Amino acid sequence: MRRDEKATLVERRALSPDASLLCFRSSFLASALRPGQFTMVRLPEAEGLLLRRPYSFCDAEPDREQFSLLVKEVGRGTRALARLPEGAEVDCLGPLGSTFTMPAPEHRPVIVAGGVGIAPFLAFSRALRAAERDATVLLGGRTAHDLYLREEFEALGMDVRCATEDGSFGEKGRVSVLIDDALAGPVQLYSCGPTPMLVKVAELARERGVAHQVSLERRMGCGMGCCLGCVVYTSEYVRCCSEGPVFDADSIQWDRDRHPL
Amino acid sequence: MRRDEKATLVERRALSPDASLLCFRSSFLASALRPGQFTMVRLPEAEGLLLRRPYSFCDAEPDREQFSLLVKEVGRGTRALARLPEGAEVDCLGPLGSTFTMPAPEHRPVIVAGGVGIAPFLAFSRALRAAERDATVLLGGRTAHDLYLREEFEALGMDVRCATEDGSFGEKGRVSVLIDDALAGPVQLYSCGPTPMLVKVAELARERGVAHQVSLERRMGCGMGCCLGCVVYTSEYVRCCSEGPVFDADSIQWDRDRHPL
Amino acid sequence: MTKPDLSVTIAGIHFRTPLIAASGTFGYGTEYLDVVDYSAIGGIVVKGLYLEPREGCAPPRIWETPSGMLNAIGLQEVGIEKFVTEKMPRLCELDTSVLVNICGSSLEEYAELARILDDVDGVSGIEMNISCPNVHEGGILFGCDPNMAARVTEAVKKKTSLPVIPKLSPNVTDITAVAREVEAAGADALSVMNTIPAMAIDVETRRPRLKNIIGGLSGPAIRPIAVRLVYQTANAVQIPVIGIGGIASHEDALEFLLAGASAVQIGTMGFVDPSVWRKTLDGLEDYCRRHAVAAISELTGAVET
Amino acid sequence: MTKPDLSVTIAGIHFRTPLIAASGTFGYGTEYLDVVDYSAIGGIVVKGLYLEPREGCAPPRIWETPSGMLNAIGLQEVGIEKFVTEKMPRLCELDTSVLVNICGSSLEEYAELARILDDVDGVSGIEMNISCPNVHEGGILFGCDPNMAARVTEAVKKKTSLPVIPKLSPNVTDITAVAREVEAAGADALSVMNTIPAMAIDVETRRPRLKNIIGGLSGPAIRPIAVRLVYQTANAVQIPVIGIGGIASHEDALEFLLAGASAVQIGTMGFVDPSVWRKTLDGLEDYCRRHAVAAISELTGAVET
Ligand SMILES: Cc1cc2nc3c(=O)[nH]c(=O)nc-3n(C[C@H](O)[C@H](O)[C@H](O)COP(=O)(O)OP(=O)(O)OC[C@H]3O[C@@H](n4cnc5c(N)ncnc54)[C@H](O)[C@@H]3O)c2cc1C
Ligand SMILES: Cc1cc2nc3c(=O)[nH]c(=O)nc-3n(C[C@H](O)[C@H](O)[C@H](O)COP(=O)(O)OP(=O)(O)OC[C@H]3O[C@@H](n4cnc5c(N)ncnc54)[C@H](O)[C@@H]3O)c2cc1C
Ligand SMILES: Cc1cc2nc3c(=O)[nH]c(=O)nc-3n(C[C@H](O)[C@H](O)[C@H](O)COP(=O)(O)O)c2cc1C
Ligand SMILES: Cc1cc2nc3c(=O)[nH]c(=O)nc-3n(C[C@H](O)[C@H](O)[C@H](O)COP(=O)(O)O)c2cc1C
Ligand code: FES
Ligand code: FES
Repeated sequence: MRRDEKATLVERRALSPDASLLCFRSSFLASALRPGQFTMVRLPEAEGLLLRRPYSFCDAEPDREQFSLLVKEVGRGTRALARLPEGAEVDCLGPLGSTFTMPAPEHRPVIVAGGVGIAPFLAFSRALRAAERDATVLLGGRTAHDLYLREEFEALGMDVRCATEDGSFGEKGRVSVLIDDALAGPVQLYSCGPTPMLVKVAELARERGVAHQVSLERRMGCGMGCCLGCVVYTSEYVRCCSEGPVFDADSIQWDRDRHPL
Repeated sequence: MRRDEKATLVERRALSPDASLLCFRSSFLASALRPGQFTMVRLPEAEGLLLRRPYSFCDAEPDREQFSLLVKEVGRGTRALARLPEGAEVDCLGPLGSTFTMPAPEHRPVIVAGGVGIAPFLAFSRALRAAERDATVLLGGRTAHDLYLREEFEALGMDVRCATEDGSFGEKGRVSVLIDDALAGPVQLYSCGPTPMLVKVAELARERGVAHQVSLERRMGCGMGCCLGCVVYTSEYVRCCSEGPVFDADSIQWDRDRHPL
Repeated sequence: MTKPDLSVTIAGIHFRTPLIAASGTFGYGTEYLDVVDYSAIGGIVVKGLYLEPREGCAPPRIWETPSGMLNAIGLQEVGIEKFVTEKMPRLCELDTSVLVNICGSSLEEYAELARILDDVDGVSGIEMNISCPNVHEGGILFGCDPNMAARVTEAVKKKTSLPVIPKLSPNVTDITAVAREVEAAGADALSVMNTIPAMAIDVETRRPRLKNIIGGLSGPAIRPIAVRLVYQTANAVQIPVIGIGGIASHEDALEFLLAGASAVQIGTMGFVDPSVWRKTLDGLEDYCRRHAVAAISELTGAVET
Repeated sequence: MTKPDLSVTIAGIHFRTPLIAASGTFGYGTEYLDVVDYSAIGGIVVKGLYLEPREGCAPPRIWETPSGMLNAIGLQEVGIEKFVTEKMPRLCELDTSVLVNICGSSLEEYAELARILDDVDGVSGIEMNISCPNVHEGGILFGCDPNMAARVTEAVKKKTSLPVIPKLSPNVTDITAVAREVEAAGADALSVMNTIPAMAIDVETRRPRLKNIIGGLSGPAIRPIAVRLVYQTANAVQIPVIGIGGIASHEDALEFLLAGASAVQIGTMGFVDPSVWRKTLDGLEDYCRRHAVAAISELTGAVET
């Protein structure tokens, strides 16, 4: 069951110079969403925007009828959303798309997230915690600023390890430098972030025979499976919005899709 | 000398359910404008608006570096302007167009204004007052609500007479019912308002041999004389934004221009 | 006043409302079931079909432009066989008229598609996308040449008793020439218009925004062009015209009807606002009441020029 | 890094910046003197001229559409004589290249205009608006028929030693056919594109928004169509192309350059924002610096496909 819901912005928190956590009120979405899913957001009156923009649900608090989005400003739509005044209403179509699935009992969940790819994992970590599962969370970013929500993951008792390209926090380098260590033992990988990172993680996981769920981003027109604008190549073009955004990483033919955005 | 100036909305006053008086700060425009002139306004971020919209300067207070616009909501642009939050900035290109000229000493000025056509006359009445001239101001509207700024004209000591179509204030009927009385003696007429009213006033003035300056409204693209979108027929098409908006009413061939907006 | 009649009949097909979902923007009809009020939809045109399944273009396939969007999907579709066995049964369950949009790379392919569809339950009519390149004649589009457009219309008409509705391309100097030829060739109605070829470039990477370089422009940006083409077409032919291009509100739909359309299709704006169907229909009903219009069909061509 | 060279030379005409004012949107050149930074403008194309003065269309003449505007001015203009005696002297005082846009209703009228302009001081080149109806051949537009476009180009070339720049219409199926024909006929460069025929209706009054019913669509809405046409044209001919259509920023100008334009014209957005010239030029300069481009002309056609 999906709906086009009005959601009211109740709180905005700057996480870095270009990223914010936006908390919205909508009782329907807060209870209906599942970790990994996303929503297509339409802004009021924003200058010249036509299409909705897709955002992963970052967190959900069904009891408070709230959910949050983590927004990184990369263009007109993200900028307008991130600068919305508190109290503003947006239209959120959702929840859309596939979900992360719980790891088998014998597998330790390892989450690999780069930049705004961190977004879908807070809700998922909460779900893991509720199921009394521990997880390793590897966060990467260009600089310390980009390790969004690190403290929230720690507060959930996750084993958080960080890497920054400029070495300003955690290991120096890309998040992939942290993976080797984390893959010891039976593991279920989850990843989301920039395509080069995902490709690298996917290669490693495949080499090691590690199961790997990946959340992909593609330009989206409808989010409902109708425009075929968002496709990802498996053995054919499948829709990121409907068959994804969470895919079994082994099914993706990465070389068919060099510049997907 | 014209400029494209940033003007800040400092005060908004509702005059009726669909009309507001907006007061802006811009020291350049407040001193440069002359009664009868207008400005092309560009809004920030208003949804999907491309072209600027023309508005007559309603009033000017050069000492306070302020000018005001009277805005009636008829479509997207006027609605967005009228609802702008205080403190917002707009781009105002101006001052543009021709001006009302002072009546000869032997002529009593008579102003005929219908609805939002009242706008240009407050600044002009102030100029008449400064020149120690008295004027008769005939205001017309559908209902009492539409007799915008009546009290301001009275405060300037003008002889204000009103007519409303529903009889809710002043005489019942169109503003033209007031004209006959007002045309006694040597008179200089000034008019602005809906086209049918202007045509009627112009016919009467011509019959009586009364000099008559009329301010016209046309759709405008540039306001600068370049697009030729705003033309009015005299003996040829002339530009409302450059040769007008104030014309000698006798020069206009009204029958060439039935549905100008 | 009694409730205005918002239904229309075009080429014998009954549409309970004049709002039809445009091909390629409403999938195979059922995708929007939980978020759209289907009672506001008079008909659905399904995604364009070839005989065989097609993979479509490599991504990126879409890009937003001022008041519009570009797409180069490349007609990714399931092929006629899978459509008939898997998609059509579910479409039949919807209480709405179904038009099947067909595409071919030869006259024969169009004709064969028409032959197959003639026997399929639940199909109300055939919309012919003639913006497909004719591989036999050097890749020229069927739709941009009046003569070729007529030949393909004729070929399709021969194979089916269903109403046949060519969908015209805007990419011509004189749409009335094409319209008159396909009318003479037996077309039962016309859909006007398809997207306009267009392009955008990412200036930082210097790469085209679409992998296919050129895509089709749709959305409100193109509406004034579409209204003009509908006006010209409706004045040139006797058969009904279905107006398409950037419709976002009942005022937009009314522009098309007044210009000469008997019904309209909505595409891009359905992505933006799934409630566009209900809002547009309510707006049309309100307009009819305010203007004392007993049947929406009275508005067709009622522009006062 | 040294200051990038933002000047361009097209058909021997030097433009100190690649930003040119589009015909019909910058009057006779001097209207914007107090509000526009003319140093950012590389050239000015004056309002289209016929031999005789013309009254133009009855109003309303313009209307706003989503991200665009419609106009039907009907080429109200002063005629060549008054232009030469009254307007040209003032244009000469501006330190910028001047192109004169000409229009005719016959081959002979175009040729006569070219002959007159050949002797006029300060004219850098002739832009031929070939979207004018040929009265001798049933009102068909010169610009939509490759053969007629070539004949009018030839006729004009014969009468003048000035560079001749036909301005192509978007309203054709294959712009490369027209482009190649006028190139062969001697065109020195091409302007791409003019407005797109379009229409809007006031649904409350049921009257067209323009008295002329149909007008030309300009502004950002049409930009993706113009970029595509420039890309196709530049790939079909050797002569330089000037890109036109909805440019509002330096990114937009860059799209046209990368697609194959050597310079661009700005029309509608100059109405909206008189500072578009300075801002766009500054943006181009900044882009050149960031991308280590020594001369803006290096960007022409540099899209990576
Ligand atoms: C399933 C999914 C979940 C997402 N979750 C989040 C999230 O939680 N937080 C967040 O900040 N962003 C998220 N994104 C990305 C977000 O949708 C884009 O950043 C946004 O659409 C860009 O819009 P814009 O108007 O700001 O950029 P535009 O001005 O449209 O483009 C700016 C740049 O962004 C690129 N871009 C355009 N569309 C996308 C897209 N769909 N994805 C990525 N890049 C794009 C363009 O190529 C361009 O270079 C998600 C995308 C998808 C598909
Ligand atoms: C010289 C001049 C001075 C003006 N002074 C004032 C003023 O002081 N206060 C004020 O409220 N309005 C004034 N107007 C009218 C104002 O410019 C229009 O109401 C406004 O442009 C409509 O914009 P919109 O986006 O709200 O309407 P749109 O959505 O564009 O159109 C709504 C309706 O308004 C009509 N319309 C469109 N353009 C104009 C126009 N230029 N003039 C009149 N009607 C138009 C349309 O035909 C349409 O029916 C003036 C116009 C001119 C030319
Ligand atoms: C993503 C997308 C896919 C489309 N696919 C098809 C198609 O398969 N067949 C077809 O005839 N038209 C197709 N179209 C064109 C639409 O049916 C419609 O003619 C066009 O989008 C203009 O209408 P709009 O502005 O309301 O979207 C497609 C349009 C879009 C945006
Ligand atoms: C009001 C107006 C008048 C125009 N007059 C002419 C003209 O006289 N001759 C001509 O060749 N093009 C004319 N054009 C077309 C422009 O020169 C330009 O090709 C078109 O507007 C697209 O550019 P833009 O989107 O930047 O405005 C006119 C355009 C507008 C908007
Ligand atoms: S976004 Fe339209 S099909 Fe996925
Ligand atoms: S508004 Fe452009 S010429 Fe008057």
